[in-house]
Amino acid sequence: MALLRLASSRIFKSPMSNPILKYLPFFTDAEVPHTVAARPDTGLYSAKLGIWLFLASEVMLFGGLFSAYIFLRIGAEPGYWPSGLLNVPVGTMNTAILIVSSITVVMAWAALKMRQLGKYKFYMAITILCGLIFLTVKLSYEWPAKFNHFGVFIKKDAASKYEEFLGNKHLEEAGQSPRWEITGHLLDAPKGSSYEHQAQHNAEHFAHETGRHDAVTPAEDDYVIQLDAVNANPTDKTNDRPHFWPVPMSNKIAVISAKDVESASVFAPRHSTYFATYFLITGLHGLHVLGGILVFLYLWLPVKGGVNLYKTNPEHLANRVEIAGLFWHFVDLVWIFVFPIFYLL
Amino acid sequence: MSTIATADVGHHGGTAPHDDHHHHELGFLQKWVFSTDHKVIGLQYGVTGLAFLFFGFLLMLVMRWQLANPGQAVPVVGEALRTIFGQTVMTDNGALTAAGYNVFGAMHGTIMVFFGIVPVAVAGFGNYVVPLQIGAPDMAFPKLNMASFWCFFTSCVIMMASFFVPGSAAKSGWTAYPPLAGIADLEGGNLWLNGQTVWLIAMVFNITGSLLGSINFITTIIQLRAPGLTWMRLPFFVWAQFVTAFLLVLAFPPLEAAGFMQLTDRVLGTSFFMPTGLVVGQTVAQTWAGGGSPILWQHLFWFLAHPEVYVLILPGIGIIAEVVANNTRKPLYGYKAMVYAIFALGFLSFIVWAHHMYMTGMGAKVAAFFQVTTVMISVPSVVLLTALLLSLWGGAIRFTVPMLFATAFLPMFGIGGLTGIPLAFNAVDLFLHDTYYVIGHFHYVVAPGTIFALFAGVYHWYPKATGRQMNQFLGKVHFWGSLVFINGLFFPMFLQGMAGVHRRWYDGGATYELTAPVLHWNKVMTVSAGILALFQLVFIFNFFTSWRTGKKVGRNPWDATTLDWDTPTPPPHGNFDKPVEVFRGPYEYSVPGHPTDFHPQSQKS
Amino acid sequence: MLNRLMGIIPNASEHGRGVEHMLEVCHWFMLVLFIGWGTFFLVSLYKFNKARHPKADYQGVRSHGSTHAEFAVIFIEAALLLGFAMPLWGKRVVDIPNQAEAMRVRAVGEQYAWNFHYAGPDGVFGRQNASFVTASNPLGLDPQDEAGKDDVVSKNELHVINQRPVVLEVTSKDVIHAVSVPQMRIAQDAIPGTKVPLWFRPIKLGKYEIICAQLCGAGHYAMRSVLMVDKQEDFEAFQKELFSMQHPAPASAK
Amino acid sequence: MAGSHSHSTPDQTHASTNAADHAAAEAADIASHIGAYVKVGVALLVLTGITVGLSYVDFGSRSMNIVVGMIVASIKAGLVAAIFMHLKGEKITIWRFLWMTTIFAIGLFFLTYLAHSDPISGTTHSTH
Ligand code: HEA
Ligand code: HEA
Ligand code: CUA
Ligand SMILES: [Cu+2]
Repeated sequence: MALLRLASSRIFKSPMSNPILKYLPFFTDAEVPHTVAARPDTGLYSAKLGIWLFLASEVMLFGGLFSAYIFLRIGAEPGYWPSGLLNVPVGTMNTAILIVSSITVVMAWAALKMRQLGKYKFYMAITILCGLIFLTVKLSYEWPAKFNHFGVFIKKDAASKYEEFLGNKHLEEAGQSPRWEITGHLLDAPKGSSYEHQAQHNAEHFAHETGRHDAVTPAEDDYVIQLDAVNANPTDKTNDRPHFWPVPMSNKIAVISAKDVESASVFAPRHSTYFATYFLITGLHGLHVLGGILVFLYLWLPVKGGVNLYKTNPEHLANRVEIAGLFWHFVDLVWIFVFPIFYLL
Repeated sequence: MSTIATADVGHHGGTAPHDDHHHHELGFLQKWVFSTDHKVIGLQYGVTGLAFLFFGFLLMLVMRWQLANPGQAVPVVGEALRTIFGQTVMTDNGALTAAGYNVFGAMHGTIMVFFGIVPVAVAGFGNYVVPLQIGAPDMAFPKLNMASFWCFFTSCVIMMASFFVPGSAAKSGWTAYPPLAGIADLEGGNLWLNGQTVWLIAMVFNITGSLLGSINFITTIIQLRAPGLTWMRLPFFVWAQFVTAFLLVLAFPPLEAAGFMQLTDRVLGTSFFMPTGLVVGQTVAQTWAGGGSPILWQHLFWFLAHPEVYVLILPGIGIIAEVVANNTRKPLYGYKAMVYAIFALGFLSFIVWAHHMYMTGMGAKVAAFFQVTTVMISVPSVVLLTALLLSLWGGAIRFTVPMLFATAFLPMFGIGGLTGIPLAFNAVDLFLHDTYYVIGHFHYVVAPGTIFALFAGVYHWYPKATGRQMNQFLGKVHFWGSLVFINGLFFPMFLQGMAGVHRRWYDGGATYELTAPVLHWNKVMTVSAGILALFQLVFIFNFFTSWRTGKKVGRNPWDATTLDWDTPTPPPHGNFDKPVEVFRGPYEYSVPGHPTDFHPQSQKS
Repeated sequence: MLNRLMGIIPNASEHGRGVEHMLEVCHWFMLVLFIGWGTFFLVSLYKFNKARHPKADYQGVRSHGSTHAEFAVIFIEAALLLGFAMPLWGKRVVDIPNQAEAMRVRAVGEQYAWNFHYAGPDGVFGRQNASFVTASNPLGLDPQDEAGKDDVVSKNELHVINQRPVVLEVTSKDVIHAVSVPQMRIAQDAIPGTKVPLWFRPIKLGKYEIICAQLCGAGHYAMRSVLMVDKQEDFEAFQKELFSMQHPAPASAK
Repeated sequence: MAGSHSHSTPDQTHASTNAADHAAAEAADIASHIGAYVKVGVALLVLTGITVGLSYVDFGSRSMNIVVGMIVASIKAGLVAAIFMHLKGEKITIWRFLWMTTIFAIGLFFLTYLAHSDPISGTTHSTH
């Protein structure tokens, strides 16, 4: 509806009478107007409109994912939406890195606008670096750490057997939702499980660290887990709320019979709807970061469409940086929501 | 994003008068395959889409044979189909299997909607006509336009290839409801090479292509209108494309997100749409941890798919508006009201989606909300149709072939739209949901509705694109044959629906006793479909032969007013051979006191 | 009348009359619109054919009749909504008959059959757990549970008592199915993981067909069940027979 | 619709004026903004700290904490959008369709939530 208000009889000058358009060296005959200079009545050059439309569609894309998050979270039974499993300091650091890169990218654009090529290159380099650090942290630290963390959900009718690890009486008194999952490092897996190899590796490490060799049970259908602090001391009040600094793993071990287990998985997407949404959203976000980095690299390197464009048409380069920057800010903006909902709340 | 604004060097034409220094011929590949020219891309989309429409029709012919003659071998081509599609789909003696029926059904729906109508109506006509009608040399982002087509084309190749993966193509309906779609085709053990997974991948490409295209349309319409072409002087077709593009940009992404989710459910074992305690066969499905919601998919799917049905119809209405104005030789009645109506339609279409989910267990409040919005959306539709209808009054109607199709469109869409009304009330939908009444409802809007509009468009703009008229006699044969038999095909569906015949039945209802009294209609419908197909051959013949042999025409064979008729025929690269400027509204036909019965937008006085 | 003309399948439930009535009104409304618009359409085509009317009129229609017609459409649709649709639906989903009044039956879909689970004389459903599911125990009834000892499960055959309201608790084990009985004017998706009540009051003795109305796989088209609306005695006899089949000895083996 | 009317109108005259003058004026304008960019950046970093801090404060219930967290996040997002992405003072065209997008995104959230929270009475969900 709103667009109707644009209806007016303003007449603007034909593109060919526009001096900028007419004499740009690459603007040859079959070119489309308003690639660089703004159209007078909208005040926009086309790519800017284009990127905003693209971002609008991105809002709906992430909107779809976030609405799935909301739907699944409010539908989750108490005790089946984990919290406190992600590394908050690292997440905070990554958030800060993205924010810094957002500042530098806007500075890079401003530098270009003021025709300070050196500064532009400098700020852009930092931006790219920030992006790379963000991705590296994600891919080489955060995600792998999850893949080596294990959780078993206990069947409800077997939960009383594992009360010492779950502490549900205590939680009930504290007015908190119950806990059905026991997490930590898997030291022994039931025979035939796809986690056997991983368990063996962990058990060796555990033996090496503690000198204990009791982690592998002779029973064929047991999960043996080196417990996280919450399960090691479930009645400890300090464990009722998540910690900022991750609490080191205990040396306590839990032995869980496979028949008491409802589902067991590493912290991979299949673990729960929590990790499914976490990995899908951060994964898609990561892909956007990667895309942004590639575009920035292109704009930073001395290639035809990149820095070399400065010589012929600095304004065009500035526009490109603005467009890419808008995209980058959006990626930052998504992260601003991702961080609290997955890491903190 | 950074390359889209790059200069598109080295072609001739342009907003400037012809400049022969730059003139050089493009190679075949650059001109017809990797072209950035909106007209070529429009034709690429159009022809690909028409081919898919025809293919979707062929799939349906096999299904219709099966519905009328359950379990019998498909005549003539049965054996060949067996060889092509394999044993999941066809039995050894050449009859369709139950799984095969579901494959063809799912692919018919998918192909008709996403690979047929949208590519022809939105991308084909939109690409070809919109820049011409707004006086632009090309789309705002020519390279992005090419990328959009190749993204779409990739999705076509993937979707077609899916027929040949083990277990054949997707078989869970075009709606792909999980858990059925989530567990489908996984028995073979191959997570990636199976029908449903490949369907999802193809859809992701298709959606991406659509998004790129529609961003381009919106930008083009906002940025590249010729001097003097103010918003209320836009041809109605441009408005229709503008609103359509918005629907695509904003409604498609949630389905893309949902597509990713279903993909990870299938290949990574997540449980977005998998509830707790799923029992498949006699065992608990341990593959999924559970906790997900099948209904979530339906919300995300219909959030797109409802706006999508307006995506199917709005460009059609746009075409009809052009053809009606041109052939009644008078302005459209209530142009402004139509523009408001189409915006209202676009807006409302985002908040009615759950009328497809009335049977999923909705409480009173939610049901009331979606009923009210659904009923509200019929009002702008009535306004649009009524305006078109009133436009006929007082005209000097020329019954050209495009006009014949446009005239037939009105009552046909009327039947389709009116039968949407009972469906909107969920107490009634209780009875009609998933019956052939629904199938009848939407086929009336998409087949004798949209497809007729597309035919009207093809006959109308064919001379512009090729420089030649299509044969009018063959066109009339095509029209009358199609009109009669398409009604023979779809009208009995309402009767079957009222008698309780449900959709997606492999044997057309032979299992049930209650449907026995109406099963004879299956034969009538199938025969109609067969004859309808024969009449389409007339069209195909006409379409290809007229390219070489049709009557040659000049710039403006229909004495039309809009800018698309103001270019050389066919338009060169860059479109206009003179600077364009617009002085008046789009449909100044039979203006009192003007010497001719049409007054082009670009004519100063 | 219009419904009849279109071959509507006869109704056999109490609320079905309301549904049918509303559909009838809708169809009249549609017919009137179609004839009204259609007449105008045909007249225009005839009158304003180029041969007959060579010079078009720039102005066209001058009267505001269409605006009135459009408002009439809005008005009638609003009346249909408020007068019929919402009350009918409210009755379906809010005023569900209570335990005492209605018979409760669980309807559980699976590929490709319906299991109907009756609570037996005690009126309490036995506990279910997916891990007990076997071919002979399709619903995974817990053999230890006392409340389940008198339960019976019938496959593809639902018996109800004439004139007594029935609440079906509709769900599914695997994929989405849907219960649809056209003559009873009822339909409800059977969604795994969710149990949704669906109620009706049969008013005619007889045999009806239950259709699976949601694509559920290759066998979808043949996922047919039978609904028998019985007299009280017949219903009890049916229950007894099922019970003796499913619980052969006092302490059943499995 | 949006508060950007005032900014978009004067712009209409821009493009046809002398390009060099225009660029110079713009450069000066931009130089004056640099300080703001840095300030906003610092504010964002501080707000990040606050978000983290607040998540360890007990506001009575999990949902209350979520509300607080989302409010802070929205403020941050608003800053990024308004200043870094120049939405403050952006052209009316862009504002218009962003409003649309916002409405539809909220519609998607709200209506799916509503549908979830208002089932047929007596509906139950299976549990683990
Ligand atoms: C182009 C496509 C299109 C269009 C335009 C519409 C238009 C409408 N649709 Fe339809 N619909 C579909 C395509 C479409 N639909 C599809 C594909 C499905 C099924 C999907 C699936 O399940 O697979 C469906 C299903 C569907 C359902 C779900 C049914 C079910 O599954 O149980 C409902 C329910 O409310 C509905 C309602 C409506 C309504 C109220 C309109 C209204 O907008 C209609 C308004 C129009 C009018 C009221 C006509 C007015 C015209 C006149 C009065 C003029 C008459 C003229 C002459 C006589 C000359 N539709
Ligand atoms: C745009 C959408 C569209 C269109 C146009 C059609 C067109 C047709 N449809 Fe289809 N249909 C669907 C969308 C569409 N359908 C959907 C979404 C479903 C639900 C699927 C599901 O259950 O999941 C469905 C389901 C469906 C069913 C129900 C199947 C079932 O439930 O078991 C039937 C049954 O008869 C049917 C029949 C037909 C027929 C006979 C046509 C005919 O009208 C086709 C006529 C076609 C033409 C007249 C065009 C031919 C094209 C050319 C001639 C161009 C060639 C030119 C060149 C190559 C240059 N369709
Ligand atoms: Cu069960 Cu269809
Ligand atoms: Cu719809």
